Amino acid sequence: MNTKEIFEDIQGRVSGVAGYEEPEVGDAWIQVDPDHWHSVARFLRDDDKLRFDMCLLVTGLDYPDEKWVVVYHLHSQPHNQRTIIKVDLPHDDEPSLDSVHDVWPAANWHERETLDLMGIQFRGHPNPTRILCPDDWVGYPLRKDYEFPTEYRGIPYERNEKI
Amino acid sequence: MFEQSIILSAIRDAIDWVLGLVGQDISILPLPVQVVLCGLIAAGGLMGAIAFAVLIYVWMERRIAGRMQARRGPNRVGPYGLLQTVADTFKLLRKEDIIPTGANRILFAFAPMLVLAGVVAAFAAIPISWDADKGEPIMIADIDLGIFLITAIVATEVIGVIMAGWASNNKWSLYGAMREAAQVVSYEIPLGLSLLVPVLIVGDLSLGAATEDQLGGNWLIWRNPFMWAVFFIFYVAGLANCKRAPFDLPEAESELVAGFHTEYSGLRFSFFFMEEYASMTLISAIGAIYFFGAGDLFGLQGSSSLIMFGVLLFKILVSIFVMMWIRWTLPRLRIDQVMTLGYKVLTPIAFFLLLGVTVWDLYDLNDKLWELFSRS
Amino acid sequence: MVETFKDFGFAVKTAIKGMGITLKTFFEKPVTLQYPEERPEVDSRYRGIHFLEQEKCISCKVCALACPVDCIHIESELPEKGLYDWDRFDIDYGLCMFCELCCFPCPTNCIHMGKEFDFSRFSRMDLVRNMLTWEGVSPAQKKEVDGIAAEKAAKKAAAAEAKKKAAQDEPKDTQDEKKDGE
Amino acid sequence: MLNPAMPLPDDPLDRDILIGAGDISTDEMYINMGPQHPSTHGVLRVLLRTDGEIVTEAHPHIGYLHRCAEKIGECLDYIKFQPYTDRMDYLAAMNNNLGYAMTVEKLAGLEIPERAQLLRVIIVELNRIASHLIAFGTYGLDAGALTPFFHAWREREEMLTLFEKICGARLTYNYVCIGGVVNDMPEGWEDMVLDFLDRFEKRWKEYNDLLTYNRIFIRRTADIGVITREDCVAYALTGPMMRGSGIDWDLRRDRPYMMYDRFEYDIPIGEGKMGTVGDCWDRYWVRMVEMKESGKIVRQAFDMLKGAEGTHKAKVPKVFKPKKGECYVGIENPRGELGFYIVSDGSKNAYRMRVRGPSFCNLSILEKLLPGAMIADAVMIIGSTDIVLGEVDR
Repeated sequence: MNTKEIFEDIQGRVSGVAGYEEPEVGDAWIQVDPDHWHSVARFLRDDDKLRFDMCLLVTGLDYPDEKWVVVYHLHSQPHNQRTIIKVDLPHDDEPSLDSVHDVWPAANWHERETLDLMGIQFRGHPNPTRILCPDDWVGYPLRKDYEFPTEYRGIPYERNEKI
Repeated sequence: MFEQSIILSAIRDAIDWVLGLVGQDISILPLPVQVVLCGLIAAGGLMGAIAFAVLIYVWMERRIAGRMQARRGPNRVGPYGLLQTVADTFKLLRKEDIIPTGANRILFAFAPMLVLAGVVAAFAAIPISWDADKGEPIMIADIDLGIFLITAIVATEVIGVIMAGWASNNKWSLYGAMREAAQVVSYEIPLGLSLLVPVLIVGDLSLGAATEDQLGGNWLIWRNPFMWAVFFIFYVAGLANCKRAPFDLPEAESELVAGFHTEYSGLRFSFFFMEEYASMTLISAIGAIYFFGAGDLFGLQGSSSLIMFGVLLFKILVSIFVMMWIRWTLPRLRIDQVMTLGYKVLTPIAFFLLLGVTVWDLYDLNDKLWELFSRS
Repeated sequence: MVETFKDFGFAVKTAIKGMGITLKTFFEKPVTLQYPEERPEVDSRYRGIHFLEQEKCISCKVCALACPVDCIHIESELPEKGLYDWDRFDIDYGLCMFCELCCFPCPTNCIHMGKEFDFSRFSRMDLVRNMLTWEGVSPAQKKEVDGIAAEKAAKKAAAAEAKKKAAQDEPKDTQDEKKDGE
Repeated sequence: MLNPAMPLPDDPLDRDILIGAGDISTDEMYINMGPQHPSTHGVLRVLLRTDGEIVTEAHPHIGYLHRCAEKIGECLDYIKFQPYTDRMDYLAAMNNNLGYAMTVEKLAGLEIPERAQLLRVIIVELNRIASHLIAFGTYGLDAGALTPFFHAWREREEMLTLFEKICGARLTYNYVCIGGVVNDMPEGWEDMVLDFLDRFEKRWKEYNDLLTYNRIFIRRTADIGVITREDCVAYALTGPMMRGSGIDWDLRRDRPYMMYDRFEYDIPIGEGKMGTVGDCWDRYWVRMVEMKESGKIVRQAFDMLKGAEGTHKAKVPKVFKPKKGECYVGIENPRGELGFYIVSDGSKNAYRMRVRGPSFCNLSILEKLLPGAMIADAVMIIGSTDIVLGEVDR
């Protein structure tokens, strides 16, 4: 099944599926309502027809003044099919979403990375700490409005424009 | 005291001769002073010899490792890189002597010395050659309890290692020390049992007697069919006892960083280094003396004690080569597997062999079998 | 118990097999090179330190634009005579990652990856290499180049002298200038 | 004997009996394994809670090599980011190049000539061998055998010379580029590769004698760090980690990309030959066999190359502006599924670049795998994941 068929299949069977979108080029995705995301995730994993039992990737996207998007790339081992789920969040300072680490343990570290670099909080995450940056790092580096600090713990950051 | 040992009496004669230059006699010194003086000179000589041997061993180890790994090994300093270890020694001597914060300074400083002292002391009871004129082994102290003394005195090394590991204030060091305690102590059982077999055959605890017993090609390894197996047990247990791979658990570099000597640097580190090679030599020497006829080469070596010393040295070097060969081939065991091997495999086999050899000797099966063969 | 002994025997057997391999290697020839004396022959495609065919370069700066780490620094004035009115063409090898991306877009195909690979230096500034070596330039061109360089040097010297003179004449003014500068 | 794969019972007395401590119970302590530990394969730090030699808790800490490659990907245009992909998984740089190039090509809708695809297959499979050689060698190091490492390097050096001949670099190749490959192969290169493969297959047997079938090594790896099929899927492990657990899954065969559907090769899976399915030995063995299979693919690719059409590179516009859209491409890296997810907003930079590093995902199971193992086993388990920290931290 491709993403469109999956969307048509699950649309009536689970609440919270918000829509299906196809970009000009590349892969299509299914939009999911953030409030229902956890139950949709569980449904995607457990449904016999879908069995999306692997979470390959969790990505945070920043569209300034518009929305935060969390993208889940899912893979189904028994059916050898893939799909992409997107969850839109309103663009406020403290975006948060239900964690799906209990559905897919693989999402644990990916969610931590999304928190670390994008600043999206995952509710119910067992260890919501930074993973790549130091624990006392300020700001979220992959946000579009991020400005690189001029100093970290007394180590100055200088950019040599001219040698 | 001096009558017992050729080396000590030779030292005494040398002192006598030096004092003779100023018109004096050694008898002006009281006997305890004479003994202590001669002992100190002997210990110093032993220490120097071991230090020199370690230089060669380290070079050997690195060259052998290099060749086994399709590379060359040290080849820059001196011919064939022979002076590389000398250069490294100077580097170690010049290094800062670091004692980590929180370490127990006294134990930390004392441990390497204790570790080395035990092994060096054990060499006093090793006969290095045979004096055919006097009919005596050449050694520092021909003690009746030779092998007993050696195993006892070498065991003090464990205390040193535990001291080093505990005093370092480093958890990895502590792991190394605890592993050492467990491993070495348990491997002393098969080691001791396998050493009992030659002692049983020779009928004397002194290694000098063993040397004498095997002159003329009558090596202990040929005495009965169990001896190769006994030697194998001895060698494996010996490897474990001097912490050589595949039993280098106390310093397992991929697990414990560097084990009990993680925090040591400079000269103190080199003491541990020397200890390892010295105990390898000790195990090799005991193996050569107790199983392969010491300095004897099927009686072909004549009666020159120098050549006998050379033959013994050659046997020791072959044994050390094999140790290095093993080290550069085999992966390391896990600590519980090491203990299993010691208690469940080597110890029972050693007991069985001891029993076998006893029965064999008791009924004189060698002669009986010989008769059987010659009759048929 | 029997299992343990069997295992032990098996271990000894495989250990001896492995020792055979190491002994075989022991007698084989080592494969290492004695580096400073023996140098590896690098291939013609090797990506080492660049070399620049200077007479072909038109100072279009496409290479500098293509560089992902911005390590190429080119400064040149509009040519008055010929093509050689350079100020600098430096490559910072502290930054360069030898990806060869600068060589592809060059319209005159004048920048290449060289064969030199040993460029460790004691200071970071020494890693900045001036590519203006004028190698491979014909004598006539070289003369022209030298002429421009001499002219430039003379101009600079004259300017410096004039400045010096001015400074000597009116020391107070220069101090004021400095303050302004600050 | 203690089976480290078995979880420890909660009752302290039961546990003491199990680990043979009798009535001697020990205090637990925290110990830092890394970042400067010899067998964490780079700068990984694992905080261990140990009871004697037995690990009861493990917390991996990563990020020491973090270079924010994803941010760099957003700041540089598509062609310029190519060399940075080399630096993620530096042991399999060709595969990373390929993953990135394929993603951008999919985004731009580029058609790749057949010849370029075959050259890509050859170079990527060779790089797979080179990468697994390191895995083999360093695993020997972890087990305490130093010689296999050098033997592996001996062959790897030859491979690096081959790579140098085709692309000019020995580690960070930047060879597979958007639209094809940078250079066609030089004259005589094919013979050199085939010659090397012949020699390599002989060496491969030596490796097995030296390490694989060594009883001590088997005792160190069999039944250690067993990953069940369920765990494997739940933690999204891929590559040899997954195949080691007995899951017959390979992206090259099951979701074919490039021309992989036209080759014949076996996909090794863990069978529990020496112990349980999914133990360290199985993962190690899968890697060993994969080296051989890659050699097979390379030989077939050379045969196909003789009749292949097209050049080594498609025509690519100088200023590269894909349309608005996004795509994800996953390829089979030596360590697992390497995925690039690129969101394009129609400009010459990516709007968002996301990398699915296989090592990153494979490492996340450590928290579950280490408790119950001994410290020596922890070393072997970390080694069997065959991580490259450059890719974990990106």
